[in-house]
Amino acid sequence: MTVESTAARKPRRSSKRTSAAKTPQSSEPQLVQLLTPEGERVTHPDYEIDLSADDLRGLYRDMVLTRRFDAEATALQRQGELGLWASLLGQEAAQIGSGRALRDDDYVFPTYREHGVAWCRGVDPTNLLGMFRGVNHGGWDPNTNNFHLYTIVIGSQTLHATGYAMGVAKDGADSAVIAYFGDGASSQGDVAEAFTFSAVYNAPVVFFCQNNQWAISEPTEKQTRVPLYQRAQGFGFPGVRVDGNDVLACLAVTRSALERARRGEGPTLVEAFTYRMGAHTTSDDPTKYRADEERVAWEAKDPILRLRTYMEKQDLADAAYFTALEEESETLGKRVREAVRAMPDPDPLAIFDHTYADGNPLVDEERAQFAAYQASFAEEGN
Amino acid sequence: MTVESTAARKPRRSSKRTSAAKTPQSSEPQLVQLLTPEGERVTHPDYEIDLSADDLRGLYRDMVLTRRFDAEATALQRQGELGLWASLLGQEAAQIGSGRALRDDDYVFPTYREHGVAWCRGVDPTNLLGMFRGVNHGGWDPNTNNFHLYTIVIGSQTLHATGYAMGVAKDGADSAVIAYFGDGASSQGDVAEAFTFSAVYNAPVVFFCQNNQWAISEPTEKQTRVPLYQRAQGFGFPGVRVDGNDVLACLAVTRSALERARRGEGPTLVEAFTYRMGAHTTSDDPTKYRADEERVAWEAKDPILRLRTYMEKQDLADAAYFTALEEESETLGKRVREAVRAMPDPDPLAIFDHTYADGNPLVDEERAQFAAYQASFAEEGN
Amino acid sequence: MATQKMSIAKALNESLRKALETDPKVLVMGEDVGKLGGVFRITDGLQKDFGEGRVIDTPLAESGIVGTAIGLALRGYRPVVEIQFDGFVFPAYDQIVTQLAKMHARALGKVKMPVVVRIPYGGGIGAVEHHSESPEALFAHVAGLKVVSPSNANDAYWMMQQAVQSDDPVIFFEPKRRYWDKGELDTEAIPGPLHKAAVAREGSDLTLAAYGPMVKVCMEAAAAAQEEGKSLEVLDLRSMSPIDFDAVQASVEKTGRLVVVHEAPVFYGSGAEIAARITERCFYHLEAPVLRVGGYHAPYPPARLEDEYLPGLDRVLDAVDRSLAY
Amino acid sequence: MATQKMSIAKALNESLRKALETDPKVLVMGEDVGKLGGVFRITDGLQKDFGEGRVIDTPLAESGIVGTAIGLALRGYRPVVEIQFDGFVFPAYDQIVTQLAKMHARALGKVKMPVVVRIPYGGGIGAVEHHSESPEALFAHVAGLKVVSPSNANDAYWMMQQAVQSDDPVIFFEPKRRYWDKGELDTEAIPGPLHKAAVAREGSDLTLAAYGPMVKVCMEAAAAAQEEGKSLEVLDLRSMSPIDFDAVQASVEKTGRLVVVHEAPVFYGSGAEIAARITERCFYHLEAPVLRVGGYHAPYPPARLEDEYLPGLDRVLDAVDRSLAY
Ligand SMILES: Cc1ncc(C[n+]2csc(CCOP(=O)(O)OP(=O)(O)O)c2C)c(N)n1
Ligand SMILES: Cc1ncc(C[n+]2csc(CCOP(=O)(O)OP(=O)(O)O)c2C)c(N)n1
Ligand SMILES: [Mg+2]
Ligand SMILES: [Mg+2]
Repeated sequence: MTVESTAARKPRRSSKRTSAAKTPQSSEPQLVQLLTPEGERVTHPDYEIDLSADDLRGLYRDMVLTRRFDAEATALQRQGELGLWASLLGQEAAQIGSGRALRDDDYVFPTYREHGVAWCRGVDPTNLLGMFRGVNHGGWDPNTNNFHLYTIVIGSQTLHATGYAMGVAKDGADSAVIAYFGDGASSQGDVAEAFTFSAVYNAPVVFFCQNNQWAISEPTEKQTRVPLYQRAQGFGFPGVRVDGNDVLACLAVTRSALERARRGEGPTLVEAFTYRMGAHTTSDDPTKYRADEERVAWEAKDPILRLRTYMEKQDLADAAYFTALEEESETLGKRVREAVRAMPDPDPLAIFDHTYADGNPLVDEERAQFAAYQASFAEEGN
Repeated sequence: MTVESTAARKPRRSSKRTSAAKTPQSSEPQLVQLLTPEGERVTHPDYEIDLSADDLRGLYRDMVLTRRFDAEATALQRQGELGLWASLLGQEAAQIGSGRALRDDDYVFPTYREHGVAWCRGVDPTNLLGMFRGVNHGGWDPNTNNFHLYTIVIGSQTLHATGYAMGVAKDGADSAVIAYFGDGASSQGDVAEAFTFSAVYNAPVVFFCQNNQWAISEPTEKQTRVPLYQRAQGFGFPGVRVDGNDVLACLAVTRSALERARRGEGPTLVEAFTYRMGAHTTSDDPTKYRADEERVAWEAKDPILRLRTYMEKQDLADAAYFTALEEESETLGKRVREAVRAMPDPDPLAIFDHTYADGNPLVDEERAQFAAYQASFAEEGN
Repeated sequence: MATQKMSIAKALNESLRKALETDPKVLVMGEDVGKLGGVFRITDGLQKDFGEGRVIDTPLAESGIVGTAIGLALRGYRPVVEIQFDGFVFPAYDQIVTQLAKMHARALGKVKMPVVVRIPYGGGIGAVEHHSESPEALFAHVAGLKVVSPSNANDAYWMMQQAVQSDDPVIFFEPKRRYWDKGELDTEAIPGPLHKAAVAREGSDLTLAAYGPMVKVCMEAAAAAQEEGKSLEVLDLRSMSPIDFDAVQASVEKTGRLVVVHEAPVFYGSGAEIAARITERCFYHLEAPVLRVGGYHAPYPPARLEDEYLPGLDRVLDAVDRSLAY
Repeated sequence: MATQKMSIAKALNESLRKALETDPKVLVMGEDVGKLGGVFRITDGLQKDFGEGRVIDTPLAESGIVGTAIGLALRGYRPVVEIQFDGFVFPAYDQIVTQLAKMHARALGKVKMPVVVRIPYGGGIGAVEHHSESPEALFAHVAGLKVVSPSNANDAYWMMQQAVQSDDPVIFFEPKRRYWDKGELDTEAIPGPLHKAAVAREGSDLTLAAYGPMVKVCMEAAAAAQEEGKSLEVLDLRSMSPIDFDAVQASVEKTGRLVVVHEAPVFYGSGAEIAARITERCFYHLEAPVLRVGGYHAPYPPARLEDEYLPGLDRVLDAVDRSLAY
């Protein structure tokens, strides 16, 4: 947290601290929570939500299928079918809760980990795998499901979301925009600039930060010394921390923030306090930097488990439901597996495609040379 | 402030606003003030300062001489001796107050407008003029007076200051660092990153924002919708707004922030609420974008006038003092004028100097070619 | 024919006005572009006539400006953003290089990026540091961007029209020290493609290739050389990415000699690319190596040295002589 | 002689360790460089041995990393910062180009900028977007920076030693797909100057000039060509700024032919600068135009296409044949 020799500096003497320049409190704030880890339904004065049994089963199904898809992708990476996978394990509630708060006309700007949000948007999960397999850099049309491409350069999508939201406002539409980013991303200048622009233009955007406690090997303390949701206040809009493993609270808080945006009241920062249960990506080895006890402790807060406990206690689903869902999961896994394996390698000439929309003579020349060069091997091969 | 069509969106309905996600208050906060515009000495519960008559005369002298120097530079620009000048007119109290709070071993990272701070550091004012005349990009050795070069790329010096402060902490020294920047600069990602790094490493740095109400033609509302000093809180350190035209308050608040840094308590943001009385630079024409009434209203809050009123009321200086100061001002003006006019153009070969500390064969080759080329004219001239 | 004498600055202003009038999706954004009309007054009067919703003063943050412009483009807008000076484009460099340039390809063509980034560039105005640079090579190396620079009022007008209509991002370098140079603008002419070079002056002994502010210097050099009986052809490249190599090749096949002139540092500059490719294309036509005249491998110097630093008439003619001496 | 067989990754790790041991002012900074030892483990074990005050995990913000490194350098430290991947250096580009590169000159030599920016670069590891780029030309064009890249373990070790000792900022490009390639490291050898090229293989018919990851490909090409009776000289440039033109010239004066090979796009790439300058220096020696083999004017493709995209043995040999056909 601090550089080594900082510790060697003079001890703090707090007596001289003045009231006008108080250090902000860094004690852990209350999370907005509607469903405890034990599966108890609780209330919150500011956020309530009324969901039918169907709704709850739907959220549960979303989370289960998302997790199943994610596990399949991890397996496919191990089998060499994907070059890399960034698992969302543990973050299902944050993603399904926020994703299900969206209207069709809302627009989503994800990072590279929002598989659950993509699911809510109706993006075919196999489409998400193209970039991880290495056949494309993003296989879907963002405008089909109002779900932008995955963005890898940390934080940059928050500005795109802000600009998009400025456009929504210009159009007089009452859609909202949501930008996903991580705890690590909160340090990027782009995110601060997105806060500034969205506040100044009062843009209808929700900044949804999944604080999964880690940015690869760095704990959140390396990014901030106070809770992240507080960052918003100094830019002139509200921030709220929600239990990111509580799908109901995520849904309620995100919905409220989206409605605020629609009403023309501008941006909101939502910090979903959650946990990255797995490795950063399949390339990562968390044993290098974090104790397994931490993960184990968070297992007790599992987002799927707690909803299941609640549903069982409340008799909201019978065994048949769970069995059917199990089967649906397997079918999804199989479909994804087969789709990935069937994914063809792109034509080498695709290297040149779409570099420009209007065409470009240099690209044309290089494409032609490349094609001739490739063809020369075919000839030799004859 | 908002883009046109934002206004056309649905009217606000505030009833739905929840307590957890409150919009931060944007009402104008109290300024820390110790000397009113009318020259009344007032107290503040958190900031007190005990200054002798000598001290006060010193501060007054600093401000008067700084203003005189600034006026001379503006005149020199009009006469074609300088290519450009960025006047600090109106910001003397912010700069002298903060500048006089510094110890010799503290380090300053200025923008391009901190002529008053430079004065406090003992930088010869004529040195400041080299870059505006176009004979260098910064004519002084930063380590002579612990006053870094002027930085033009907005906001970038806040990171240098933070890094420097991290180094101070590593060295176990109890010096502090101060980074100057403007209201406009507050929007730059670099400034936010400086806030993040300084907070995480608990670096002994004071961020001194001179909110002079304008970033060239843009009023502060284009950069933020809440007071700027509030920005700090969400990064985990205190912010305070001080009357930037009150030299006593600026001194007291900056001193307190510097002491906090020395005690190992980390960064503070000071927002000095002041006013750019003149144009942005001599290239600028403020009549294009701001009403003269605004400037006139701020004239009543003039930082020099109010201290003079106080000193006169309190009989802290006699006519001889003011006359002597008048003469000293004229001498300074004359010295600066003469020094600038005597400033030689650099040797053309200086183009290549100091590109690298270790030397570089390409630079050597180009320098040799250039010298030969120049010499060929001399020959022709023969 | 509707021709008018007009400065480059005014031609750009008229072109932006026309773009705002023609297409409601066109936006102008940047620092101080509103009431002030930009520090060079290129957007003068536009906010007054099109409102704050179309001509937008932004916060002081270049990454934010380009990043939000990308978002606006995704929403269907066509933002024209102003970077106040060449040296201040770098905070936006990440958004330009990793997002703006690549978004169309990343989306397999599903989204377009009709964003124009206007950058007043180059030296010669006696300014302080960061206000006189020529960073075009740093953009031209990046696939997905078009990089252009007009040298005269007619091109300023029409190239801006074409840049705004382009579905690809265009980095539009405006030769700031030529802003006040006047030329004939024909607002009814139908322009050629944005990336085509123009023969600014015909000649037979040697080709001078330049763009933006250096075209004028090359024209003066050609006139001076004429007096010495040398016939120089001047090519106005207009586009640094792509480069109209066909035009350069055609000229060099005729003259056998090429000197490329730009303000940017020679080392890794556009002259290198032109020299390399034209040497490959015209290996048996070249009577002399392609020579380059440009800036040095040093920071842009303080204003009092810029006359020495910038390629001027004499340095161009010196290179011409060296080339002809082969 | 104390030689050891060691991977490039290990040699870099050893070199950083040595630098941290030798000079208490040396710092290592970056994302995940601490406990994790960096995503490529180049800083493995360093934090454990030198503490959090010397080996510093930073917030996730590249501009902040380089900007604070500049401040630390002003305070007398010698930071070695890691950028996690090539494609993530751009948020720091402004600090590198406008501050790091220029600070020494701006201060008329009064302050030094001993900062090393380490960047694992290049393709060939099957990664997702932004993880395979070769942006060296974007730094080499900027005066004030040194830009280097080792191709083998011995150079990795020694060039890092020299970079850390340099009072100028060094952009240190590490050929990531060669990290695990082993070579002999002589920790007692006295290295030549950082910017000098090395003859990696002698030959007489044609010169291949490359650096970083492409040296290996060129060595393989030279070996393959040998079997066909062609004698290729391979130059390992080691430095992209400055470039050891004397060495290239000497080689070309011998062979008469030059092919430059790099992963970065050819358009405005380092090959252009080498071709332009060597053609000027060796105009009467060249039997063929300098040819360039490199990346295309397109974004780095998805991993499944990178074998086609990257210059390999066959493409180098194809260029060799084309050159020899002149
Ligand atoms: C600009 C940039 N720098 C570095 C990286 C490398 N990188 C990829 S993910 C990551 C950590 C992100 O952490 P966080 O924002 O918390 O998101 P999470 O991965 O935990 O979802 C880093 C450093 C990057 N993608 N972009
Ligand atoms: C990165 C960058 N962008 C733009 C500019 C041009 N510019 C110079 S001063 C200025 C306004 C600065 O406003 P503020 O930070 O409030 O400081 P002030 O000039 O009022 O002291 C601008 C936009 C710059 N110098 N650097
Ligand atoms: Mg995280
Ligand atoms: Mg200001």
